[in-house]
Amino acid sequence: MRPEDRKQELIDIPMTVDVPYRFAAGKYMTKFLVELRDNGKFYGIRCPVCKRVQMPPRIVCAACHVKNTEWVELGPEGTLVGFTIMYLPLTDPTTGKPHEPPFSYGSVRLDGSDSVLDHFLNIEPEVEKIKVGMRVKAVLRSPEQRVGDLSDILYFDPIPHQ
Amino acid sequence: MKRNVAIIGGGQTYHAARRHDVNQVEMVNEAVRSALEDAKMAIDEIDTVLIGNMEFFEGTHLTDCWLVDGSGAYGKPGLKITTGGTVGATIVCGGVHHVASGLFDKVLCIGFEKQEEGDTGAILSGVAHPLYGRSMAGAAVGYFAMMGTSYMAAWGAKEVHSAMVAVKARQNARKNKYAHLKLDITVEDALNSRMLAYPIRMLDMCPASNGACAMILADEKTAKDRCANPVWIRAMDTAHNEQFELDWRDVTTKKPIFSRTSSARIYKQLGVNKPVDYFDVFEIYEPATWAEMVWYEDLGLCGPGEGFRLIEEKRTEIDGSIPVNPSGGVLSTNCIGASAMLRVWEAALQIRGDAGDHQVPKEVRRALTTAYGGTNWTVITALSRSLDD
Amino acid sequence: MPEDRDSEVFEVDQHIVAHSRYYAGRMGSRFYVTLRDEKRIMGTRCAKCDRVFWPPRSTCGRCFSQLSENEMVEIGPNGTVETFALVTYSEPVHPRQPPFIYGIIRLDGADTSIVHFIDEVDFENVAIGMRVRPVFAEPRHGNILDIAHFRPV
Amino acid sequence: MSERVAIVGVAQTRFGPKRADVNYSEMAYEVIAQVLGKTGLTVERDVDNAVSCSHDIWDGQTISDIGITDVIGGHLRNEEKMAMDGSTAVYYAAIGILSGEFDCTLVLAHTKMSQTNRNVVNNTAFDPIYTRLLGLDFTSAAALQAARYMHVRDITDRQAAKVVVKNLANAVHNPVAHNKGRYTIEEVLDAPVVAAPLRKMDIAPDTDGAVALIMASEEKAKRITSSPVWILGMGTSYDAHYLGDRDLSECRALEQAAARAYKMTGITDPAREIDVVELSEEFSYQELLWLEGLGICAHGEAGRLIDSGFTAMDGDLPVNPSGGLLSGVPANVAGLNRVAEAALQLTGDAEGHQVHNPKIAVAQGHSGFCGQHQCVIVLGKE
Repeated sequence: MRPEDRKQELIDIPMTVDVPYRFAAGKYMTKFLVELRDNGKFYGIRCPVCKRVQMPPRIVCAACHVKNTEWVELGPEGTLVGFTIMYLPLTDPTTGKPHEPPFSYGSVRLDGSDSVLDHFLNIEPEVEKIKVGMRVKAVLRSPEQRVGDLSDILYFDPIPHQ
Repeated sequence: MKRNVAIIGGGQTYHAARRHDVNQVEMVNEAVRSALEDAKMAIDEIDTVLIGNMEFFEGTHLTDCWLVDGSGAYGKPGLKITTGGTVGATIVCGGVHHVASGLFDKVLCIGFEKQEEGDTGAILSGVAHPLYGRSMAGAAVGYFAMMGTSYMAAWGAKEVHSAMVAVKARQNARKNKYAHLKLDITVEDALNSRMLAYPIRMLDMCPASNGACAMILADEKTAKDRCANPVWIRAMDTAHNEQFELDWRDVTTKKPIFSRTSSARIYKQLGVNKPVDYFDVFEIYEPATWAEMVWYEDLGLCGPGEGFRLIEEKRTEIDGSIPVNPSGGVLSTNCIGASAMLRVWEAALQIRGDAGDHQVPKEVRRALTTAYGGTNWTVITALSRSLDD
Repeated sequence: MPEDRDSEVFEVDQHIVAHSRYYAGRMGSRFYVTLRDEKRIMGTRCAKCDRVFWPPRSTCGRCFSQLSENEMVEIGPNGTVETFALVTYSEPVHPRQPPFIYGIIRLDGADTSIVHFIDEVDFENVAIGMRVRPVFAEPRHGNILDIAHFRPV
Repeated sequence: MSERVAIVGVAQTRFGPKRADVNYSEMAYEVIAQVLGKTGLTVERDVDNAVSCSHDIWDGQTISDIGITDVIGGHLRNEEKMAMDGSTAVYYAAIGILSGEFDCTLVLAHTKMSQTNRNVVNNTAFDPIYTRLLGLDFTSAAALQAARYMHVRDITDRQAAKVVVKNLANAVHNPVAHNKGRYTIEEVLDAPVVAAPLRKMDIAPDTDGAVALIMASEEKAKRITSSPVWILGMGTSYDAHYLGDRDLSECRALEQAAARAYKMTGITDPAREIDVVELSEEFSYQELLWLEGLGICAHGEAGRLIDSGFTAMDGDLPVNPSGGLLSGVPANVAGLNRVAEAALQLTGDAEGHQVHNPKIAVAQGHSGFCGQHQCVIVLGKE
């Protein structure tokens, strides 16, 4: 408050804005979500010019401004390229419930992909146990529980050294 | 640019976590009055009003329309632009274009955010694609946390370097009467603050602030007629980044990055070889400590992997050779829609010599500012005291 | 080409739910406290323009004068209907069930008007120029619904 | 304007009540690819700026131009979002080119009204302290404006209905329109009441779609096309926010915006000098009110104007030969669609709804309820 502030009842008006949406996934995201849901597979798409494989698949390669053309199956194994241990009870806006902290959270480059995916890591939330560069594998919900959302991935499991 | 454009006045609110004494219209009006007073100008003299904030952050659609009494836009031409966190600088950019076009001589630019009124969590998670990651969005803190782990792994920096950035920002803020977080803290305090997302602690992140910034831009003739100390906007460059590839957090990436691309373009435009020699002060948009060190490198203030050395060697302190964020920066004050404009206005104050207690103790002829927002977007602005500089 | 395939239409229902809290400011607070506690309606007078505004405001949009709480004056409570409309549809943001009537009402002593509900009268009997008075809600919470509606005098 | 800006290409989706097959990025790319194809330009080589137009709350996406950056060619380049009506995006893009900073700008507007509830969205545009809790939306606010305007200016229900009859009949010839047909005044008046005095047919329907156009500096434009459409004048203005502050029987902001645009163009007698008007009648009565605001006739004369046939397809000054917003144009896209339609008229590319050899066209768009912010663009062949 500024110094000149005086004692006065200051009125506030709480208000909840609740806007409903029905989002269409569109042609490219639909393929990704349906393959994940029905077949447990990850699909990216390759740019015909720079050959970059992008996930999620999308209509245009932003770097080349051309239409992406070639579907590529990716993963399910990948490499951890960044991580954090989350101590904040971040709310899942689609359920209204928080993800219970602390939890390990990371950025994974699926094999065959030039993109990364942020998701939960099934690793104890201790810094020493997580390393950039470690190999991980996606663990999915059982087929009947999958809905076509990234939450169909439960988390990434570390792959023990072979 | 067809006409030279100068900042001939500006102002800001006292930024704070709570401003229960004003509504949004009144808060914006504080900054507008302050800018008009600084420029010794009446609202009637303003030709057009441009305003921006984080759209829908406060749960209000078409805020420009609501705020007309406070912004002074009633009966005037004007518009609202939004580009996320960069918007304050985008508005300046739009203002520069308005003046340079020759259609307007005096343009009022406004950026604001009354963060306490909005639902930060809900709106920030809305940045994620609704069908790809919104259900588990790690928010900004998760993103910068990964940048931190990447930075430490790649360059051997330690958490203490982040703490040094945190301390510099808040100690500088103590010298800035408008700043929000004026904290007399030590490196130990920063290292002991609550962990949010490893390695980001409470003091490593920007706060949620309420505040507004307004600036008046003018053409060369008006500037010279009406202003004793105009600050010239010499170049601006915008680089947005694609939706899903947020490579900035991987500090070793070889991909073209928004920050390096944009600064390279602006340096080329101005013929800058060594930015640390060319510019006397920097005001950058650092939502988190690690981003400040990465900015040092991406702006070419040092080589790759050397950012943490700059802070270690105190080179970027107010009295260092490369002062960065003498105002306290975004780590001390983050009223999102105003944050990027505040960088430009603070740089202008340094050039004018009007920064008060946080004025850098050397001659300031040129300054560089950055913005940050969206999915790794920036607007970089170069300012000078003289058109000959 | 991918888009040439027959892909299913994939739609997902979501809500964006944002809990906002708006501060009325000093003048707005005085307005609402007076309305809530004393059932009186205040406006702000701009001396320079010689106009009385509703809603109260600390800047005159026309002449940009800064206005303070000292310039607040009581207006109404009675007023004159300037326009009205009958709403027949239902939305979650409506505080009333349709059909209901919105009106714009020029309160006595004010130069600008208030939007609110007109009730206790059939739509057919509402007319521009009609005199109305406010009916206050019980209990009152310090928001615009502290006026329940306006009704014919 | 000393140096000029031209529109060199236009593309529009077919408008429809719902596009479930695409997300908004893909819908936008349809028109972006189309306009680049028509002009033979590439983003990489030719386009140095992009302005998109939509709103976070409509898109259901915070910072919703995030979903546009890729398709508009904004990666590592300049891209901005106009969070207003699409007409203002044209205004802003033209200023960018006049500044000398940009040579060629891709302008886009998109909205999928079908994915949300327009009244819930628009309710959030009312100030939260004194108005929003009343539950107002743009339709109920417009009903208040319609009643006031019609009362003060003696406009009849039949005259407002004539706007619907005219525009939906015009739309029959417009390949992108989706709400069209030959109706009688009685059919319009028999439609169910939504917010009296507005009936269902008085209200622009929910629509999905996108429009893109490319604007260029004079030098660049002449290299791109032999038939550039020049922006001759532009103006914007804000009215007061609160409905009770405004004289709803007039549209002060539109008068100011038009005055600025006409002054820049050199228009002194709009009704004679303008050959075609595309305006944003979100509600039928607005076509009449906006015509008064545009100075096409005096206050209170718009009812007689439509009675006389002056604004008909074959009248002296055809208004909304495309069918206007009533024929189905998404919110936000509305003003860009007006500019695009005006440009198509000037280049003679308006197909079935082409008017005879127009030289000067005016496009109008507005943001906020009851037209609080207004934008007028004057376009010409010469």
